[in-house]
Amino acid sequence: MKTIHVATTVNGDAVEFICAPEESLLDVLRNRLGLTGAKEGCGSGDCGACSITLDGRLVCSCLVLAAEAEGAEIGTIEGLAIGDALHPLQQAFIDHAALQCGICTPGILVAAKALLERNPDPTDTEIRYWLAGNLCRCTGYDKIIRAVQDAAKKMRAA
Amino acid sequence: MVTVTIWGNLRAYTDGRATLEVEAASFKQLLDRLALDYPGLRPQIARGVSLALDGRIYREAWFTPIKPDSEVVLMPYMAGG
Amino acid sequence: MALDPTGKRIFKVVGTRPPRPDGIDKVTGRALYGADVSAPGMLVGRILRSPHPHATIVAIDTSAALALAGVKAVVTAADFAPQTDPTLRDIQDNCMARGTVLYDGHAVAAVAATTAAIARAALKLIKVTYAPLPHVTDVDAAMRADAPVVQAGRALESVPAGMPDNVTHRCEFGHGDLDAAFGGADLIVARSFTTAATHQGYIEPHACLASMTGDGKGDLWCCTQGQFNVRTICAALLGIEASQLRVTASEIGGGFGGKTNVFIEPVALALARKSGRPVKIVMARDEVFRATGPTVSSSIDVKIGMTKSGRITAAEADLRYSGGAFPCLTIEMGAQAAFAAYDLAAVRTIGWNVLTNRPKEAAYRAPGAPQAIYAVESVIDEACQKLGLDPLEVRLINAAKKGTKSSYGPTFDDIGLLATLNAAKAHPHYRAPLGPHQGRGLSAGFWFNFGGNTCVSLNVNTDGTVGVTEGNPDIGGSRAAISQMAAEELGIPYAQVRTMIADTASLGYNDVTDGSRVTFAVGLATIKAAQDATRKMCARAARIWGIDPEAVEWVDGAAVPAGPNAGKFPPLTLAEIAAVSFQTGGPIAGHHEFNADGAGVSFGVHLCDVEVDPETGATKVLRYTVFQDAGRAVHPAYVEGQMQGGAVQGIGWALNEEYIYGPDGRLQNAGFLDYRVPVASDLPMIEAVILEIPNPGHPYGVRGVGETPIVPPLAAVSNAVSRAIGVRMNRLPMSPPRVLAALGAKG
Amino acid sequence: MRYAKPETATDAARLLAAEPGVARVLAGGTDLLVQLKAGLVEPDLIVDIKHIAGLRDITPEAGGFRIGAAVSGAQLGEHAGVRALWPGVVEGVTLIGSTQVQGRATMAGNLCNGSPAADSVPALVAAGAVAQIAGPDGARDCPVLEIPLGPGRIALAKGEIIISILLPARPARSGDAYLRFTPRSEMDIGVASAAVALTLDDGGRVVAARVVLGAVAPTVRLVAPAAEALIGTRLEDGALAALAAACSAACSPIDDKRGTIAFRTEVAGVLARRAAVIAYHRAGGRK
Repeated sequence: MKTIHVATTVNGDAVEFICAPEESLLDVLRNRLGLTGAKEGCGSGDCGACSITLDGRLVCSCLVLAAEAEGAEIGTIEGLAIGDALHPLQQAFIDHAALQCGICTPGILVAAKALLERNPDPTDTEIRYWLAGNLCRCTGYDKIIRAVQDAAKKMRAA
Repeated sequence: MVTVTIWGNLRAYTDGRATLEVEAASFKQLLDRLALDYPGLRPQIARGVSLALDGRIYREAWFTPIKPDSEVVLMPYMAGG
Repeated sequence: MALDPTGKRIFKVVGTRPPRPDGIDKVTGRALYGADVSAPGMLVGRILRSPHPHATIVAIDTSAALALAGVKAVVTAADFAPQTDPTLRDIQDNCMARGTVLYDGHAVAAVAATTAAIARAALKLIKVTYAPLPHVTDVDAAMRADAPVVQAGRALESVPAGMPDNVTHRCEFGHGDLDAAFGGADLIVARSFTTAATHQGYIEPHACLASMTGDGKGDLWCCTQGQFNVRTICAALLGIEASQLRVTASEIGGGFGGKTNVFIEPVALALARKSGRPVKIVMARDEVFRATGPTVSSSIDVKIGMTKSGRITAAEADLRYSGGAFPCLTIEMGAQAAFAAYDLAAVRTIGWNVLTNRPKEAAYRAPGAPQAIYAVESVIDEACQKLGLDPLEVRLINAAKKGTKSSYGPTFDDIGLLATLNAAKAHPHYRAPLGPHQGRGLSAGFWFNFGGNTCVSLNVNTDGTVGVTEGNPDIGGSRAAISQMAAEELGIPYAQVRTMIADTASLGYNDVTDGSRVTFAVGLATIKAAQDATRKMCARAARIWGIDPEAVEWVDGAAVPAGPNAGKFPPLTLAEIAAVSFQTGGPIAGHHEFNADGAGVSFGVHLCDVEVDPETGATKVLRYTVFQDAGRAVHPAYVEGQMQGGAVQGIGWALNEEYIYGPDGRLQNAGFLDYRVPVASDLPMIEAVILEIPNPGHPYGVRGVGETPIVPPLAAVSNAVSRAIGVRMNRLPMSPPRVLAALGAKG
Repeated sequence: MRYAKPETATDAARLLAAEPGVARVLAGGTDLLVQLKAGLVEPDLIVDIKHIAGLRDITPEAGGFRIGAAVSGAQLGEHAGVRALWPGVVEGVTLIGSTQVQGRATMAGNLCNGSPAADSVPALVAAGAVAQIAGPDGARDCPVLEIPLGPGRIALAKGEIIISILLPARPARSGDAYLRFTPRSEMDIGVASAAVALTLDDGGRVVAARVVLGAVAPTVRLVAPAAEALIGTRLEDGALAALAAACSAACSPIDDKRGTIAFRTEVAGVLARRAAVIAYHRAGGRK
């Protein structure tokens, strides 16, 4: 069964891999590129734990064929921090205890970053509807909304 | 002598009595004595019984001392979630 | 230890909100969960599951699968030595069906292959011949004499003779003369309720990586709430000694009781042993729903008697739970918890467990209590409405308190229900005005909380930092709380303590992370281990000063002479003692191993406002407030997190979550699309009000808080909806079609 | 399975037509990959149309807009022109799935998946949208209404693909709206849905209307009697009641894990009534 060679960019680094045609981008990130930050919670686009950005657009990597990544710009959770300097959202999630088990946290952080890049001053409701595709079962979402608001305020002031 | 309260469905094996007088100074002695006096209790004791002593619950502590004036209540072994 | 004017201890670290030790790994994606680890030569394992709800396995032909290139091993029940102990036999049969499949999704065989694609293809080549049998999925239907028999001969001695085979247990609790007490009531309300089975809904599917050496030594990496329990069960199922198997708990992506047992772990080990190579199994989401443990489905009758002034004179409940195709004792917890919040002269609860062709139940956060309290709090709310009484006042009149004989037997010690109710009464939420089609629901609930087997070792490093090694996987932030208690007891800053979770080869046995036990029991063991270490450090200081060890005490992080005549010596701090530990006798460590008792119950009161769209039956939660007694909130942010998370699981359970079976006995919604957990845009902020009524059983007064939050919300939401639409709702979930039908029936 | 990335519509159509086995078109992939992962479909060929020139463009045409088949819901939702012209259509598309799904899902894909509950289709039909279809031997136009044939079945021959959807010009004093019912506020498949497009005269009376229901029949359903209930009215209560009754009468839904026949039938009428009021306001009517 013919494999496909893909050249793409992940978190700013040039990356090449081979994959099977039906292999998802999530499977490649996790099993071939060792980037296990994106998680598979459902495999059907219903939980958001595998969220990444593809050419700047927030998507579920389980619903993208790895072959489609050719020439694309991929952003994953591993690209949020610059060296050991956390992104304001990452720091806010720690400060506000906006995570418990943390399995949904990578997907939510990538989604929240994509939101703030479009809407630096969102209302609580806007945050909640933007993050509706990121399921969290531990926190009840309350502290997540507060953490995103806190990070947004800091980023606006920066 | 200690007064032990047992729960509803165990009373089928103590000819209906809800409280029993038992000679025991520790949880293990209490369980052994009950098993002796009331063979019908043995399956439940084998499955696990917790002891509520003066409102404090001991899940399986054999040597918990029991004073004669303590409130002693048996409870099914607690399984968690 | 500093005391405040009233003699109460002043805490420096406990009660603060420091960052958790695993926070950075989790926000950067570095934290390693069950599926995040691989090994050289690793095979991919996949499990073949029954499409039938109930069938005899006539034959399994794995030859074609084995012949497929890339397939290295196939296992069936034949690869597991039959167990004599019934509990282990049920677990084994649930991991791999033996002779009969008992529910849609029951594991029948498993393969290990070099790639996932080959493993999937191999499953299709396994030919299983089934002889379908009649099935039953409803708890009341399963209790009828003519019901299909799920398993025969499983009834305990508690089941009266002549009951159908599916009835495996009967329990009864309570005290007093019911008939007389019902006689004294001005109003009697009796109503029946049903609740659907719901799933814990953790976002991380079960995953593990197993390997076995030629000489029978096993290594297992898995997401679990209890690696020691996994070792015990897997060693038994694989027929090896516990010492031969090391289990390492990965970071866990949620559990809520659903990861307190095993599903794929014994299968992965069996495949690893048979293939001689590491095997990784990761469940797909549909497997998690079909074949891991939802909580019990229930059918409950409740009857209470109440005077015109709101005093409950008598209370009675008959609770019928089904824990799926295998016997289950969760009914005992529900039957005991039902009326626990009330001071009752006469109370009786009768509980039944009934087998159905559904997956084997696993605990789901205060297992059995949410269903029971939902029925009880609904009936009490209905009585309040009928008598025109304030539901909170009625709770205050009847609340259990210190000295109350509980409905499940023991007399309560210090408990926080009254304080929690009064906090709710004083809170602005309780008096806020309501608009049209809006309703406010109130509900009170509790959980027993446990102690359990616990081991902690606390190592003082020569640089003055401290490592706490404990054995309980941390879902909700317990590592932070344990580090806080260690720092508090040692008198050093939180940042100098690091708490790690050990594998089964590095620490004594620890019970599973469940029963809201970790902050209580592991915290208690940590405090005692710290005291063990400070005693040893005081002895070192005594030898350095040349005085009697009894004359040295530990104050604010340092050894000091105990009193004036012990001698004038400047304090020796932990760091100073640690720096010379090699020279004064060797490394310093404190240990504590015990079976903790004295856990304190935790009561919660919830207030919920909803608005119901009368034209569609849709319910919107407008406001939600949780009041709960934590005894001592070690890390308030994570106590709030438990309160908020449990409330939202309860909201999902009340409004949209359910296992939906059709007449064919197959699960129809095995995915997050149609198993509808609450999403962010469904909810308001969840306000959490923490109360602290110290638990006498813990030096800092800590009570477990993890499970109570899911107990009240089912009724809080249901009472709110019932008041909003003027129709008493008695079935969960209150999906919009059911609410609209109730509105239509009201006319 | 083979993966192809043709750069012209004709190449795509030829590839699909020539494939003896199972072939699927990949635009957003948010339906296809779910079916692939669940093993519901095992294609021999997947044709990714996102690299065909023009298919990711939104271009003004004849007073309306031509939306490329590979335009995602997110992209459409950010287009001020389309939002202003046909807000109901944009509402339908942007309700599909989560923000993440919006980053990929396309109108054409939603239409071709053939689900009776497809969110984008009712408003497209209400707006009178027309799909441009490319085949091995040239292109043809087909009203969106005629494309769904039943659950999972569409009126495209083997080798045909939708390359764009034309949203026509909107007459003066007209407006559209789309509403759907889902148990949760997001993430669910519509249990019932309704789109209304209407045009008013200068006195605020309805002169033209299209009322379209989703998730209450094997395909989307254009309900003429419901439209007639609005003609000549200013959406007085009687007219709205008649609209709702006509909609409920047109329903032939099923009982399933999402809703009951009774629920879908009643709520379809409620949604149509509410959508009509929104469309009426958008058209400049005051009620």
